[in-house]
Amino acid sequence: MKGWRTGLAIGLALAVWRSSPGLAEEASPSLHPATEYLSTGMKAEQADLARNRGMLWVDQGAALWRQAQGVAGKACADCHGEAEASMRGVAARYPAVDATSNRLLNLEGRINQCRTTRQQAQALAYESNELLGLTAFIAYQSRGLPVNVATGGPAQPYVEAGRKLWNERQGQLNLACAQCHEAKAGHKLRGDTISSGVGTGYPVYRLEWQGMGSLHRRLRACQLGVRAIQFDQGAPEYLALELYLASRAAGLPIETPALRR
Amino acid sequence: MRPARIVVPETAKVGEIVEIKALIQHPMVTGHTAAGANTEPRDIIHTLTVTYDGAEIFRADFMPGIAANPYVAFTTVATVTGDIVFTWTDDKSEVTTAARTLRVP
Amino acid sequence: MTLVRVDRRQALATLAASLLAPVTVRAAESDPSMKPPSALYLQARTVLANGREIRTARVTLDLPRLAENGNSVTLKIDVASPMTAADHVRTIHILSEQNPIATIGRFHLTPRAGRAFVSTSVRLATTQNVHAIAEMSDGSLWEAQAESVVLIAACIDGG
Amino acid sequence: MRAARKSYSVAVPAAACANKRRTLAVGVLLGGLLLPGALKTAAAEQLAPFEIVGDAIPLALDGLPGDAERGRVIVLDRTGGNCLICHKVPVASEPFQGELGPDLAGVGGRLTAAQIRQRLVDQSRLDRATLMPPYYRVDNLTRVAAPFQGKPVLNAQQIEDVVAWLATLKDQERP
Repeated sequence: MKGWRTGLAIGLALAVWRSSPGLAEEASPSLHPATEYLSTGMKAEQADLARNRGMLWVDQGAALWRQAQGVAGKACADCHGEAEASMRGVAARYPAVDATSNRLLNLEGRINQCRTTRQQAQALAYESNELLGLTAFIAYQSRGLPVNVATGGPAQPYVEAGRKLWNERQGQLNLACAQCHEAKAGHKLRGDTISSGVGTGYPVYRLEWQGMGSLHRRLRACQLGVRAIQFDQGAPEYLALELYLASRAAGLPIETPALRR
Repeated sequence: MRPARIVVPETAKVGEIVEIKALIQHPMVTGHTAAGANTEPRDIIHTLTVTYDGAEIFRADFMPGIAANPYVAFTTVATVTGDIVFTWTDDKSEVTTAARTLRVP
Repeated sequence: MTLVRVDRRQALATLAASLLAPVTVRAAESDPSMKPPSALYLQARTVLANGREIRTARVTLDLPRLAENGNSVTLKIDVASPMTAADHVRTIHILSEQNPIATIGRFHLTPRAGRAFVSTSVRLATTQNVHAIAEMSDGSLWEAQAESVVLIAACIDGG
Repeated sequence: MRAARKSYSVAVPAAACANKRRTLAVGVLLGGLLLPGALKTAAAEQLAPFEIVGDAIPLALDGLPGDAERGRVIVLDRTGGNCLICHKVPVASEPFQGELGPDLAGVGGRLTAAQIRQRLVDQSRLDRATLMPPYYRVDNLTRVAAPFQGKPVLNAQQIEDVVAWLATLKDQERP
């Protein structure tokens, strides 16, 4: 009996270790990337970049990175060079407070800020293939790197606002995010498994959507589920929540483009 | 032209069986819903043909039961250095082609 | 250090719970919700057979027992065939017992494939049997079927 | 069995207190109903008054008789009660039942209809931290989406139907 238990423990330890090679020691051990709640088939599909459909958007982003945009006629690559080098680790630090505007920006916001101020181009619409593509392409450069957002200084009030929203009951069903995604992560909602609320794979290819989508689109789906008023993509509430989610997920690896149910 | 992604080994020996995987961005609109009410007319990729060095090696007829952003994998025997060319055609007669070269030294 | 060990153990317990979960699913699988094959499926099968016998052998259909979302279920089909000019698989048909359209796709192979293999992702409207039927160069038909329990059906938008 | 009962009776005094306030509030709002031109969408006007005694609501909402067969449909329906997202019921034809709430097999043996009614109406009065949504409450909620504003998850008749079906689940055994 004891031998069996030890064997199981070793097997599970290997499973944990193998499935999350980027898991840093400081990561909260009760949090799991949603990938760990996927079937072996979906895990394999996420890992195999020849089958991971999110790569169709990453490719689009790569093409856009090199295309001249806007009145300035500049491509991202004209200032930032090869994304493989210049964008490595960037997504792991977002959302972040922008020093010049003192606003909290996520990756999508940062891309659009660059477009409007540097490229003098129109901001890309949330959930457009272009913005999803560029965001996924940039986040992909941090694949496997640990989430490492700044939570102190100017970021602190945003973290607090996000935490408040996370813990606030809302909607006709009167549920807070934390009630399910903290206390009940890993449990089943009918056939589905409740995740730890870790947004480390976004933008993700979600089977439910049959396409790519942003974290904010996913948050809207959550609010729909509890019958609450949905915020718009890019809303300050979601930005703060995104930062809080990232602060909880500190040390977990970026998985973009992840595959989700 | 839609975003497409073909994965083929860079090189192969003569006679080697190689696996080819491909993806294309397409919503594969079925034209029906669970309730049976038509919302959007059907728009799917209905045909995929693949040639290798000019000769057809694979063809697929897709129906609405093929998942969005269709994925397909199959094998071929490496013969000569040549292009593997994918051609997808949808209900709106939109054609996307993409190619990869298989080098057979 | 001790703290880290305790936390690891908790993480393992959580993971163990998630690993054990599929076992309960399997218990529900002797599936009372399985419906008989649709008339559409039976008709498509009859048209495909065109009077020929369909024998259960030579085909392997690898389909997940549990499909997390019916919008995309990846399957693999292998057929035992020498794939020579004289003896090869001409077409692999995928048929669904419960989808609104029984035929999911047809894949046409040539001896140049080397191996009778195809993989794709399909939509499944509900828990059901899927059939892979191989049509050989001599006109004979061979099949395999597999059941997939669909957690979330295709065509339902949960937002 | 005893343990289950005990966990349900934790916050009874507080619940009884809250009840008095509630009854008053409902009374005031019902008074509003009589005013000419009262808006149909006004929050609590759809709610029947009820009285909590201990951990139970002894009287049927609006005095309506429940229909167990209709209640069964509401429990199983994803767009109705959607109870199976969290609970198991002794219905073998329903795959993938939930596991967050108590198993409802035998609930009719463990609890009276009056106790079941209270747990459906607003379990948070007994257990502040509960995951169980309030199925018959429209006040003190945050950011309710427009289609659901001022409406309980289930109406009085539906609550009574569900109570009626759950009360029939006396057997702990699952089929």
